[in-house]
Parts: sequence; C-alpha cells; structure tokens
Amino acid sequence: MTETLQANLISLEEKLNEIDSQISKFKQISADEGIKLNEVVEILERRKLQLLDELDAWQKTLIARHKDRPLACDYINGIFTNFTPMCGDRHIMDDHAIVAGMAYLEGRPVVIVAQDKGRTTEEKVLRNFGMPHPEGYRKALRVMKFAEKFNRPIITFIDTPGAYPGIEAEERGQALAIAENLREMSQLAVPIIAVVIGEGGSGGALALSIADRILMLKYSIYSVISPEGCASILFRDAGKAPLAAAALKLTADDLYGFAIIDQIINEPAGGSHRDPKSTIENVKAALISNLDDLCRVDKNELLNGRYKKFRNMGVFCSFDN
Amino acid sequence: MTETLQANLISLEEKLNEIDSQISKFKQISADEGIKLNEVVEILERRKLQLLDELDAWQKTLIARHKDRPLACDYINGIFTNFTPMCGDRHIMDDHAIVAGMAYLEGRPVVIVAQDKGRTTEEKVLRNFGMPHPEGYRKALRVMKFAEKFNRPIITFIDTPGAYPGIEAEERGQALAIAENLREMSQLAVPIIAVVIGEGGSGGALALSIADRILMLKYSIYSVISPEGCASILFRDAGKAPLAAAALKLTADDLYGFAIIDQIINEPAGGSHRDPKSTIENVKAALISNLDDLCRVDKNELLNGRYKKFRNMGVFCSFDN
Amino acid sequence: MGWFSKLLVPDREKSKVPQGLWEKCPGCQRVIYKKDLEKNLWVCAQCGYHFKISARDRIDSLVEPGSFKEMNSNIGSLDPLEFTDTEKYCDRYKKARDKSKMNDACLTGTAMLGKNKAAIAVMDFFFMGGSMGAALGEKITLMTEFATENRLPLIIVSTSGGARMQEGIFSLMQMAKTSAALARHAKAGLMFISVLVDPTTGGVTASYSMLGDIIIAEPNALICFAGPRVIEQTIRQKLPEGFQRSEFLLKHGIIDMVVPRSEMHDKLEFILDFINSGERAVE
Amino acid sequence: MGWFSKLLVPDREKSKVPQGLWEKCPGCQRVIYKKDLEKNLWVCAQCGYHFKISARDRIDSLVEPGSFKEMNSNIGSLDPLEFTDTEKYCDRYKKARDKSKMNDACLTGTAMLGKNKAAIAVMDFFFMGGSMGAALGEKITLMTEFATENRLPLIIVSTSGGARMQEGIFSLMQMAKTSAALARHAKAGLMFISVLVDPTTGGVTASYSMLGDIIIAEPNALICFAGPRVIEQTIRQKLPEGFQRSEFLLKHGIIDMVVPRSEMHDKLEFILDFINSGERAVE
Ligand SMILES: [Zn+2]
Ligand SMILES: [Zn+2]
Repeated sequence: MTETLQANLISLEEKLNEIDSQISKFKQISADEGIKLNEVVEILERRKLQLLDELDAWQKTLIARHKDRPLACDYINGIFTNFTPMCGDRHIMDDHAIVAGMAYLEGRPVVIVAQDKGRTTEEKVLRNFGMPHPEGYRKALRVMKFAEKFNRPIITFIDTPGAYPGIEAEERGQALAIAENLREMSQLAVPIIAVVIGEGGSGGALALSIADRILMLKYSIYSVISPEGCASILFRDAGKAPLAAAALKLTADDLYGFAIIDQIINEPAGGSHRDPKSTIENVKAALISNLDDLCRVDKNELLNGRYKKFRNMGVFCSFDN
Repeated sequence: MTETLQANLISLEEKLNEIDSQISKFKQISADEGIKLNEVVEILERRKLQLLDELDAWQKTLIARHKDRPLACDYINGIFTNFTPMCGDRHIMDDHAIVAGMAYLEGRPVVIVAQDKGRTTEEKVLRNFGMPHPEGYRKALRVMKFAEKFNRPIITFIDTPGAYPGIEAEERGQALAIAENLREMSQLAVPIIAVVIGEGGSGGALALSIADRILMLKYSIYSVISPEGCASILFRDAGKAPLAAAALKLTADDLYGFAIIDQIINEPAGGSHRDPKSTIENVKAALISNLDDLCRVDKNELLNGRYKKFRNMGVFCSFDN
Repeated sequence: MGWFSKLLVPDREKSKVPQGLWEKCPGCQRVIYKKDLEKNLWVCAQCGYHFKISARDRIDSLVEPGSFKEMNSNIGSLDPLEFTDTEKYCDRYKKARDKSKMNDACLTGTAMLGKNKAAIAVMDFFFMGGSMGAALGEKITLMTEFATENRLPLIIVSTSGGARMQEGIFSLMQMAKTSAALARHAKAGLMFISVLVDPTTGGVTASYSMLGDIIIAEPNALICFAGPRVIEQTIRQKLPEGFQRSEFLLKHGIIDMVVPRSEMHDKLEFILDFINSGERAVE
Repeated sequence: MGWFSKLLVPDREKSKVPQGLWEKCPGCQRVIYKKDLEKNLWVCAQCGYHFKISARDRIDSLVEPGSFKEMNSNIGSLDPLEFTDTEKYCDRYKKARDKSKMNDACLTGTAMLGKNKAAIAVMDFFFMGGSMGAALGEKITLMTEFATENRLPLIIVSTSGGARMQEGIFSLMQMAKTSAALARHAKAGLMFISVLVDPTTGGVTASYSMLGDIIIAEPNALICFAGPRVIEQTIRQKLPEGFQRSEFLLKHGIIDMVVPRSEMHDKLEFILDFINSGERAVE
C-alpha cells in the first residue's frame, strides 16, 4: 500500500527532474547559440517552486522518509570534527540505533546523541531501521549524563519511525526507558538542542527531544503517531494515510505555527537528498547560532526556561459546569 | 569431596546431640529420683563448651552453610513487622536471590535488603542458591536509593556463596553491577547496618556490605574466596579446603580481631539452627542498639565515618628502597 | 501509542449482554448480580477478574470516605488541529463529556489515606479510552505541581489507550510536560506512587505511569508501550501467554507489586505511613 | 575472584621458547625479532596480538616522555594473616619484589598527556598476576584522593588475576576502599578513564575498573568477573567463542571502545582535551 502511495512522490520527483533537465537544456542552448532564453528558464523555475509549494503533508512525509535523505551520520560527519563514539548502556548491549559520542562543532566541544536508520541493507539491520530498544535510550541517557557531568552541550538528531515494538523491548521496559529519559532530560543542566532531520516518530522521538531548542528540517515530520497508524485506527483504513497526515498537522510549518518547534531549517527544493551538502551547511549554521545563544544563558535560567517551554505545550479551556 | 569434609561436622553434631541427650537424661533422673546429679550435668556442659571452643575455621564454615541454619527470611519474619517487599531492577527481572522492602523494627521504619539462599529445593532454585545476578545488585541499589530518598535506614543481611558465575551474568555486567553498588553505597546518606548471617562470599557479599556497622553471627564466615576455591588454586588441591579455611582467617573472631567487623552476635552452642529463636532475638537486639546509635549521628559525620572505616582497611608498609 | 483506543472498547459496555441488573464476567463467563459486583468493588468473587471502573468509583474504593476534594475539574480540551476522521473531534469530545459528566479522562484533587494527605489523580478509561490530550496532561501537571508546592505525596492511577491522536503533537507533548513536573516533585524528595490498572498503554505508560518511586499494578492488567497487535504485526509471531500483563511485568522487574483492588487502599496507606511515620532517621 | 592467578601465567614467560632475541607470538605462532616487537609496543605486526607488558613499558607508551612522576613507590604489603600455602606468602612476595624491582603490582603518579596533567595508576600483571592486596589498594586510593584534591583527571590501567587471596579479607576490602575514593572523585565532577588490558578479572573488575566515565579496552583482552573455567564448572557448558573478550563486552554495552595500544595515547589525550578544552559551556 505504501508503494502506491509512494507513486505520488515518484511522480513529483519525475516532474522536478524533467523541469531541471529542461532548464539545463535551455541554458545550454542559450549558451551555445547566444540566444537569450532567460524568460523560459524563469518560467520553468517558477513552475518548480510552485510544484514544491503545493507539497502536501503526505508528500512531505514521503520526503522525510526518502531513501536517499541524509541520515544522522551524514550530519555528524559533515558538521563536526573528531567525532568519537561512546558505546553501550553499561548493562545489556550497545544499541546501534543510537549513535552517541564526543565531537567538536567549530572548536566547541559538544556531545552528540543521534538516531540513525542506516543506509545500506546491512546498516539498516544493524541500526534496526532507527528504532531503538530500551538499551538505546539508556545509552543515550548515560551519554547525556556524561555531558552534564563535564558541562558539555548536547545536540540530538531525531530520525526514527518510533521506539521498537518487540517482545524483548517490552520485557526490558521500553516505556520505562522512554519515561526516564523525559524526566531526566528535563533536568540536565547543560544546553540541549534537538534537530528533527527526518521522521520524528512519537514517544521514540520525544525521548531525545526534551531540548531547549527544537529545530526541524523543512521536509521533516514530527508526530504523535504515523499517518498509517492514525489512518488505520481513526479512519479505519490504512490507505487513508495521506488524509491522516494532513489531519495530524505533522509538518515543520504546522509545528512552527503551533510554537512546538523553534526554528525551521531550510532544505533545497524537493528535499535535502537533492543537495545534501547545502542542507548540512544549513544545519551547521543553525546549530552554531543556537548554541552560542544558549551558552550565554545561566544554568538556572536554562532549566527554568526548558521547564516552561514544555509546561506551556497544550491547548485547553475552562468549562463553566 | 565436600561430603567427606562434612563428616567432620556431622560427627561433631552427633557428639553434641549425645551430650545433650545425656544431660537431659541425667536431669530427668535427678528430678525423678531426687538425686543431685548437678556435678555430672556440669561436667557434660563443660565438655560441650570445650568441643565448641575447639571448633576450627572449617567446622565454622560448615555451620555457616548448615542446611537448617536460619535464612534471611527467617530473620526478616522474626525481627520486623509489616515487611512489604519491593521488586525488580526496573529493567530485566526481579532477582529472587535478593529480598528487599520496607518494614518496621520495633516501630522504626527501615528498609531491608537481604540475600536468601532458599530452604526447600524449589526455593533454592527460585533464589538461585542465594547467588544474585547483576539485576539483583541493581534491584538492591534501587531499593537502597529509595531508602535514601525517604531517609530510612538500611539493614542488609548477607548470606551468599558469591555473585552468580554464569554466561548471562557476565554478559549483563556482573562486575559493573557490584562495582556500582560499592561506589554508591559509600555515598548513601542514611545509616546502613550489614549483618553477615551465614556465608559472606567475596565480592557478591561485599556489594551489600558497605555499611556503617558490620555485624557477624558467631559462626558465620566472610571471605575473599571460598575455602574450596582457595585450596584448589593456592594449595593445588580442593581437598585442602579445611587448611585454606584456617589460612584465610574467615571467622567472626578473626575478622573482629582485624577490626574489619564491628560486633559479633552470639549464637547458641553448635550454631543458630539449634535454637533459631534465641539467635533471632540476639540479632534483633543488636540491630536496635546499633541503629539507635547511628540515628544520633549527623549525616556528614556518618558519611565521613563510613569513608574512613573502609579507607583504613588494609595493612601495608613503607619500604626504603 | 494510541493504537489501543480502537482495540480496547471498555469491557463493561461490551459485556452488557444481560442488561440491567446483571453483568457477565469476561473472566469466567459467569453472570453476576450487579449489586454484588458493586459491593465487591467490581471484582468477580469467583475468578478475581477486575472489571474496569470509573474514576469516581475508583476514588471511593481508595481514599477515606468524603475526603476527596476535587481540583481543576473544569479543565477541558480544545481542538487545535480542527481534527476530523470519521467524525469531528469536537463532536466526539462533546459526546464523551455529556455521557460521562466529566470534562476529561481524569479526576484530580486531594484526599486522605488513613492519616496521610495526598495529591491524587485518577484516570477514567470510559472517557475516550483514557486517552491523553492537553486537558489530561494539564490536570496531571497541575496536581503534580500542587503536590510539590505543598510537599504532598502523589498518587496517580493510570488507565489509558494511549495518546489522544486527535490532538496530534499537543498530545505527545503531555508526556514531556508531566514527566518534567514529576522530575521537580522527585527532586523535592517527595513520594510518587503509580498505580496501573487495565489497560495502561502507549504514551501514558511511557511517561508518568512508569516514574513512580513505587509502581503497583492491579492483577492481570495489560501494561505496555506498544500494544500486542502492533507487536504481532511487527514480528509476525504469536505472543507468549501472559505477555504484558501485571504478573509478567513483576517477573521482569518493571513493577514493584501486584495488589488486588480490595487491598489497594491498605497498601497505599501503608506506604504513606512508612514515609511519613515517626521522625526521619537523619535530618 | 582470584581464580585466575593460577590459570593465567604471563604469556611472555610461557612463550619464551626461542630464548633471548626472539619471541613467539601466541596469536599467530610466528617467531618475531624482539627489537621489532619492542618498537611496535609489543604488538604483533602480523596478527595484532597484544603482548602483556610491564607497568613501566606501558607508561612509556602512554604519556609524554619523561613526564611521569612516580608517587608512593615505597608502599608494600605486609602479611597480616601470616599466610602459607605451598609457600609462605612473605617469601613469595619478597621474590616478586626482587624480580620486578617494584614494591607491588602497580605504579602510580602524575603525568602529562599532551597538555593535560593527569593522575595515573598502571597495574603490572608480572607482579604476582596483578593481584590486589592492601598495598595496591592503598596506592590506587592515594592516587585517587590526590586527583580529587588537585582536581585532576584520573587514568587507571588495570590488569589483574583478581584478589590477592593471601591477604584474605584485607584484599577484599580494597574493592570497597578504592570504590569509595572514586565516589568522591566522581562527586567532585572529575573525569576517570578506566583502561582494561589482558587480563582484567575478579575483584579489580568488580571495583575501580568498571567505574570509569569512559571505559576503554585493548583488543581481545579477557575482561570478566568470574573466569571462564569457573563458569564452565558451574554451568557445565562450553562457553561461546569470544566470550568475555573486549569486543564481546563492547557489543554487550559494558565498555565504550576498543582501542589498540598504538592509538591509546592519542585517544586518552583526545578525551582529556575534550574535557579540559575551551571554556565550559555553562558555569
Ligand atoms: Zn469471573
Ligand atoms: Zn602474531
């Protein structure tokens, strides 16, 4: 089913590619023949942007999950220097769905905690498609407490379909592991920045997102449930995922409008996979400026600010019964 | 092999039983016939004490492991009221080798953490013969941190051949779990009393014994390694366990002499299994008096005292090289 | 999260076969006189099956009679997403309010257990499957903050199908909000007892429900993050018997104790006594 | 604990088959010119086998040349149990001292790694199998306390057959003593890096070795609480391939990284730089 729904994105990509090739063809002609075709090129560029403006929530969902979309490790390699992984939850296993360690951001020592889905089939299996087990959350928490002890800011990269739903995960306290991360992150006395780079899947994403700043790539999503899950439960038809995607208001624009996130990081037309390098540069710039802001804030103010930030999330009313 | 070595204890017990039955026979005669046999009884009583005075380290080891020796649960039931178990390490399992929970000691709310070997075959299997897995130590630590949070003193009962040596135990960080307990217990800001009631086996026992007061039953043992293990390594013959037991200086008397433990709690002649009730009363009295002492101590003093206590353990010298 | 609101229709409604005065026990299939059930706190005397009960009935069974003082009762959810599936969320919500005479899926307030005053929040599965929206999150948070400010122990009885999907990201963020409030409560050295009843799933499980100093479950309650059907779909395997039930969680070290409904009040009172009683050992 | 001192005779002695200038590699059985081995930090260039090395050689490989300032070198053990097995402990101990020109199984002091001053303790397996007695415990504790007082990061390189049984209960108590000292060091917000080399077992593993903020192992080091033979005897089963080796522990989440000897200095320097560099983010 997802495949038929994917057709949607493929046809978009085809159109974009077609326009792109036309643009370069006309540019070529323009150069070779000395004819001014600027107007044609402009029209095509405008058509392209129009197509992208019209992207609906479901198309953005597909872009957020695009197989060529840059993954956490691409950002880590592209943005930081001397990344040195730290492994293990000190109990059961090193969960490869979580990548964590020390690194420098333009000379600033920071601690990174990231979800990575894996690129190749092998990597995907190793990283369990970016779905952490409880041990992944405990590894993340251990490394974040390390960051707190040594007063290093924390940067998290969010990209997960959700916490892994499996027998062992339930047996070993998946819910508890997530809950503890939520509680502990709210009290970590160092700046925390979370960047949603792809799929922000439910509690499994939230468990690394109790941050002072939440940034989102333009075509990433962040949601209480996957559109497919929502469709099958509330719409009683998993095929209605596009409808559910729209209803859930899970795009960066939506969430920025709700003041749930703090900043949208720009992506190239059509998605970051069409130009990873520029996206990585955008993320880097956003990280630096946010980090520099946060590092100026005193510790108590930081913690109070973080508390208030999440304290104020939620829209409710008062009835006169 | 242990069986032939056990014969030692069995013959002692037979002798004791014989003397006891003679004593009661003479007492009976004395009562029935109105004949004064006090002198005979006295001689027998003296012979009995003499036999017990002569108990060597190995015999004490056998008593410490005696199948009828009261177990932690016997002390818990006999000493405390309203014992309410707390279960689980909040991750993997509830390790039944560790019994932990809330209770009252003559009206004083206390937290108990104990090793219990199990009495029946079923219980022994359930409790893994008193050999905790890493999860047992983590359960213990969780409950002890609970005690600290709510300012309740901790009483531990030590009775284990040692931490379980198994594949899963090693995989899940047995060494790490013990080490963390050692570190964390040294900092718990509530009074801690440890009572060695049977076998204090190595690191597995130490992991619950970082206490302000360490009490030992008269015929319990506490050692860096089992006599059998020591014999097979250093004496190259596991049969030399009695020799190793003596060499290791593992009896309550030895350890009191070394100032490793703070108090010896008396047991009836021949061991607590010959009169569990009186032993339980002795333990209760010792707990109350030590607890009352410790509760008068200010928190910093308590922690500094605990630190110094262990800091000073170890005999070394300075060479002039 | 949220997978459950479809799967779990409240039992009492489902089993309303013998209308009126009688109720069929889903545990042993016996038909039971309703008044007897009520007297027995809605626990089957034959098989021990724990029926789902409303938040009000639960409070009656837990605290000293008449001691519950409700707070923040008028807080309700809005519809920030203007969400519509097969029905408009605002309509669905209004129906739930009308039917339940509650404004959302929990009651909060203070109450006495023996001599101990406690802050208490009790969820209601009959209100939209105990799903967590902004109103529920706000009420739990307010009660937690009240407990912190007034140095009170906190008891939360959870039962939930998970997130209230119709509130989208706002629903998800209640996990963060409640957990942060509990962090402050814990840091103040105060006691939080989490009581889990059938079913407790999804986002509620993955936030406040699992953060108790003591975690207690009613017998045989389903307690999970991902529901059994989701897991079955993922791993394409039959799940083991008793999987994700209270006793299973006890064995796996996740919860402290399984306590039947009839003993819950006494157990809670014992714990509060234990924490409050006497002078503290070291000050 | 302690099970190992019998089982593990230092490899270099065992494999002294080609006397003098040559050494046989226990990894690939090749015979290697000793000078080459030494140049390569006693790592086989063919198969990467890490030979055991003395504490002095280890320090040379780890810290800036000439920067190591030894402390407490004259501390040695006594014989409080007057222990005798097949030999008197005091005689055995004297032989070890004479042979090693050390007073016990570790060297402690301060040293530089790049621009970072650190307290450092390095164990020596050649001294009675790196067993932990009162002298070793005292030296580790003194070094830890020195680091705490002087706000220095601490590096401990562990290798040990376990407890020094001949010191009985005093040996066991070194676990408590060192761990308590590390608790204070950690509480002061200071960094402890634990480096584990082949073999690290028993009481040393179950105390300071496992308490690092970062735990690093050399490749293929045996790291365990209970030794393989003890476990085999207990469970009467063959152990899995690679069980209790560095890579196994990495996979099981117990250690942070496996670092070959040739890169150890740089890795340690990186970590110390990371902790010390720049201004701290929030003060
Ligand atoms: Zn029934
Ligand atoms: Zn080799």
